[in-house]
Amino acid sequence: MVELGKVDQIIEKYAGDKTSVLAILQDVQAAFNYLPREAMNRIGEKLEIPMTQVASLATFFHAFSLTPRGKNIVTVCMGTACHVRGAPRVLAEIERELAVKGGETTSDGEFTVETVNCVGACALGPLVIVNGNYHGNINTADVVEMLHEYKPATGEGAK
Amino acid sequence: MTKFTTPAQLTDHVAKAKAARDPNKVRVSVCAGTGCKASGADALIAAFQAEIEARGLDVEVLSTGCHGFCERGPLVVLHPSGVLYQKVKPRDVADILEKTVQKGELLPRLQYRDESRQIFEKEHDVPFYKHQERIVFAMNGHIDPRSIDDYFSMGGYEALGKVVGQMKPDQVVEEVIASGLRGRGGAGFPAGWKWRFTRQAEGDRKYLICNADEGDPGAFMDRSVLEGNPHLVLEGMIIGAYACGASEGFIYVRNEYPMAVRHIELAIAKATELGLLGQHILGTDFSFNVHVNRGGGAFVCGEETALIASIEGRRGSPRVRPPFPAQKGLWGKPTNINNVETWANVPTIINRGSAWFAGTGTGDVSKSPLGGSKGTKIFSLVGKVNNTGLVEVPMGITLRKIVFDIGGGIKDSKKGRTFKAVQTGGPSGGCIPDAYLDNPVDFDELAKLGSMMGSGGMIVMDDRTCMVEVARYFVDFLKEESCGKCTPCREGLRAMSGILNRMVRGQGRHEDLDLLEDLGRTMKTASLCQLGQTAANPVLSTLRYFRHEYVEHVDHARCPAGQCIDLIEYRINEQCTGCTICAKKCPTGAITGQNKERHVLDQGKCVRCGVCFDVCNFNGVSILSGPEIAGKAKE
Amino acid sequence: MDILINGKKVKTRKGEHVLEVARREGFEIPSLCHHAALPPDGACRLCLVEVEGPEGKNKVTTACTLEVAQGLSVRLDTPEVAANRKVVLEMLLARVSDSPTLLKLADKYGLLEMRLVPQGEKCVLCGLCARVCTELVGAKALTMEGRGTETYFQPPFGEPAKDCVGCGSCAFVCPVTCIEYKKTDRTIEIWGRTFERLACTECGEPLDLTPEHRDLIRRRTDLLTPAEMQLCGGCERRTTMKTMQRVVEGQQTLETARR
Amino acid sequence: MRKIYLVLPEKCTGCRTCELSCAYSHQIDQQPGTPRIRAYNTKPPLEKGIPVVCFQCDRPACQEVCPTKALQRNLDTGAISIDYDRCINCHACYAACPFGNIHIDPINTRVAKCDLCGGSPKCALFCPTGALSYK
Repeated sequence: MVELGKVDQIIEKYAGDKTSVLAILQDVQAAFNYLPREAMNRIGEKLEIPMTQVASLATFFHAFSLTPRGKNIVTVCMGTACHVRGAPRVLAEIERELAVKGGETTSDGEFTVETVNCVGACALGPLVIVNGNYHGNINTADVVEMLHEYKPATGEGAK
Repeated sequence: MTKFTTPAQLTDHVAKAKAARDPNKVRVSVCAGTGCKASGADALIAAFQAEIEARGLDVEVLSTGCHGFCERGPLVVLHPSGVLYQKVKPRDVADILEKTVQKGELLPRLQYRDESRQIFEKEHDVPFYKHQERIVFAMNGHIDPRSIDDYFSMGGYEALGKVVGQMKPDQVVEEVIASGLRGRGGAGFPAGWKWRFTRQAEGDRKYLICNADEGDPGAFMDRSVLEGNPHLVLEGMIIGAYACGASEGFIYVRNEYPMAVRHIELAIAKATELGLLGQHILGTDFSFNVHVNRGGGAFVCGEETALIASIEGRRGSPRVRPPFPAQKGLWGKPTNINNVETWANVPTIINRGSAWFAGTGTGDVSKSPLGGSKGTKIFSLVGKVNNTGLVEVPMGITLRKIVFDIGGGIKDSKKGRTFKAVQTGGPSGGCIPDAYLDNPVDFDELAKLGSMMGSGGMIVMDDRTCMVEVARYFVDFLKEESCGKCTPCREGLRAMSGILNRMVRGQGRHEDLDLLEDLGRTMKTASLCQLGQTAANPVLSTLRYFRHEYVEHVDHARCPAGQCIDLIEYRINEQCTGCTICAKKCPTGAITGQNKERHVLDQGKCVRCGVCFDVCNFNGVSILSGPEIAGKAKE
Repeated sequence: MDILINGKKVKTRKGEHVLEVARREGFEIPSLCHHAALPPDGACRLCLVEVEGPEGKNKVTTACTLEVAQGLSVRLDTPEVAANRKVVLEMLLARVSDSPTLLKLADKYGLLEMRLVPQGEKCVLCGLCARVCTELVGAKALTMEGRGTETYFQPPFGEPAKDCVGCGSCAFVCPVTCIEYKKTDRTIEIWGRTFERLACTECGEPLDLTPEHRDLIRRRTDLLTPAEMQLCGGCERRTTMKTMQRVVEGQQTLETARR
Repeated sequence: MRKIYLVLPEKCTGCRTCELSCAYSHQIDQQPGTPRIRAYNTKPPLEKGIPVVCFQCDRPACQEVCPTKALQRNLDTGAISIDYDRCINCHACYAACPFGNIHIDPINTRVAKCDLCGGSPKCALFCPTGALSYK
């Protein structure tokens, strides 16, 4: 169940300003970890903007996810600096380790693997961000250990 | 502190704050930029604070913005001596305070050494910093970006006092025109002229936008400026608003830059509290408010009309220009857009004068506004270079100086890696080969080479970088980032991506080279916005300078750089000493062998991640490509 | 103000664009995304023309977005225009390979060889459907979603179009007729929705009107009373005829017949 | 002085020559279009008739509901005419006309209405009884 009260609070924060729709979507995404459909409908109604505008924005910006994401968000930077230093290999290793592809969530809902086109920490590449924590200069050999930190303490984890 | 109600009060206050800054005060400046934070700067700062208190020292810990040399972070600079320590850990703190601060002894283990192991003691002697000329970055490293008092003490808001107190808006515009400042965001349009257009445009309201949607992968100077010295950007904008007659400003910053958002919001709040922003600034009729908008992750929003659409709450599709934003911008009103670095240059131009600013750089802007490139430019020097980080250099410096003197040359040159190309201008820029290393770097010279300044990304590539793969990377990036509206950009990138992805798998055809050029030409000519018009640059420039690599791929299924994983094989050669490191690091267990015996690589298990090659210290791993392994590649 | 098209002097009004002027004068310029009732969008990039610049510095640009200006001189058929238009057409044909509209254009503009991999798409992404729906009809049922090569024109999230009124204008303006619009005796089917067709209250004949579209039309004017928009054209005319007959026969004055 | 299109129903015999001339003067692909005027026999055969044709209303509902401004009054003739370049075939005008004077052409399903033939209405020209005139 999506708590629409939370959505209303966010809309309230922007005083129902139509032009703040992008910021509202960002805050909703931060609150729910994705953009629930009900929340988007609510935003459309409250701001009195057509759903076409909401949908167009939500699908245009890559920061938005329309499906629920995992507990841990693993973001692999694919910026140029990271790329030339081996980011594709790091991504491949993470995908192998978690048995998902970029953009997907593990079946146990623990991890979502995403890519981003540069986070502006280019000197640290290849760079992986897990739940907002920066892991710089990662090579394929470090991946298992890095992910291990975030796996649930009990059980086999995400694999 | 109370609100300033006259320009004189502000000028007075800044003068006093400057005088009060004790140059001999012992300060420990710890870089707390995003790079150094990722390397553990927060814990380090806490350790310094605790240790200083425990020892009862009169030492100030400064948590500053980015120093630029992110590679070696966390960075610590001790003032007033200027001693630089790099890769500092909390466990080093006691030593630093006891030995260096209290006794004046140096700690060699924390000092910077170049490839030849030579030690450099002071920050300004380190080659990375020595050849730089810092205007925009002048204060980074000396102030806490969260403190307006620190900014005052370095002369901050002096320019604003001068502008509001002594200058007419037109004078400000003329001063910026005379300085020759060109936009640092990409196209290099003369900033002062844009201001003049906005000033002269008719409209009851006018807007200013600061473009901080730094979408170029590999560039992060705007982030560092905004994080490290937000008041500088803000002061530039307030001066711009005064000059253009704008009443409302917007800072469009990437949501991926949370610290930049926090710092600029803090700066806005403080400046508003002191009467430097808001209604009746410094007691005059001039009013200006600034809002922060967060971007949603779209490269195309760096294009000004797309950015405007995004602020208005619409998807970031560019629209046809003219009308230009200076005539019809945000909500149809005259709008002036400059990027972070451009705004950050403004206070210095006002303080030191246009003549001083124009003294640095190339060409002559007194006759034609596009006659030269003035001032400095920040580049983010990254890739296969020894010293990576942000460097601010005078316009007209050579590429060689940046890559070899500042960047310290190619990484792993001892292992035989050599310079191949430098990619400038972000995804829409081009790759420049070694033949042009001595060309000066400015807006026009880079364009002549088929690249561009862009926002200042500079990615160094070595002989192991495959140029076809680089082109494929940029095209795939742009294919995702294109807004999808116009045919040549969207379909051209799709077609190019298909061709290049085939090529790196060894399935390219010779005719593809002409086809790529054909597509590229039309994308350049017929696309709607700058993104599409420049999207073919990575392909066209690599085809121009590295055509032979393409030919190798299409004619022989060979990747000369040994990078395209479908075209290569790793083999362990006779130089293997059996040190076992590759076997330990191989993620798939493809390498087996006894200690001190030549190892064996199982091709069936190998995923060609290249770890063995990277970790081997004896050149015991070779990369094969082409006829030796053909048949396999041409599947 | 006069401009030159292929050297011919042509009268224009301020604010006009070269495409509309050229077409008015009988010149042919191909385009997919242009519609006379919409502002220029510059999406399809087919309407390329060459603008003569000083010192031979000519520039190829789109006619639909090119505003007329004093001294403007454009050419529609230079080698540069032809070459680039051919590549744009090739790109479009790679996207939608079986569109008669595109095949005809390919024929006309000399595109003989297809070098690109066919994508098997139906839509050329000209955007007319969504622009007509949003900017003209006002239903706001269609939009551009996604970005890059993953761009679609569709109802929000590709679901059945909640705000569609079934007017069918999108299907009508689509240059490659890729929007499925099905009319049966009782229904109109489009964008995953099935609309009921209103029936003439007199003779029962189905109208080209859905209740949703009727309500939208009502909002555009205060002229239409609830009693109106219920009859088919024939029954309306018969009513008109009868009213006229009463006037002619003196049973009713012209004044009372007038609404 | 602008000419006036005059309908005198009392002179109409319901011969439908007007329909024919209209259909042929509005050809589509060399086929006759739908007539934009209809003449009804009130006393068959051919004694009394009533022609029904667009009144070119002072405040036309068709024009007000048109979302594309495709319906505009021609200032020379006074007729409300359709600019087919602007028309998106939404049929709003057809739905809105209370008199049934917007027609739908079966050949191309486009809406059609009387445009006074741009200043020389063929119906008036061919009307044998003088029920329709333009002067």
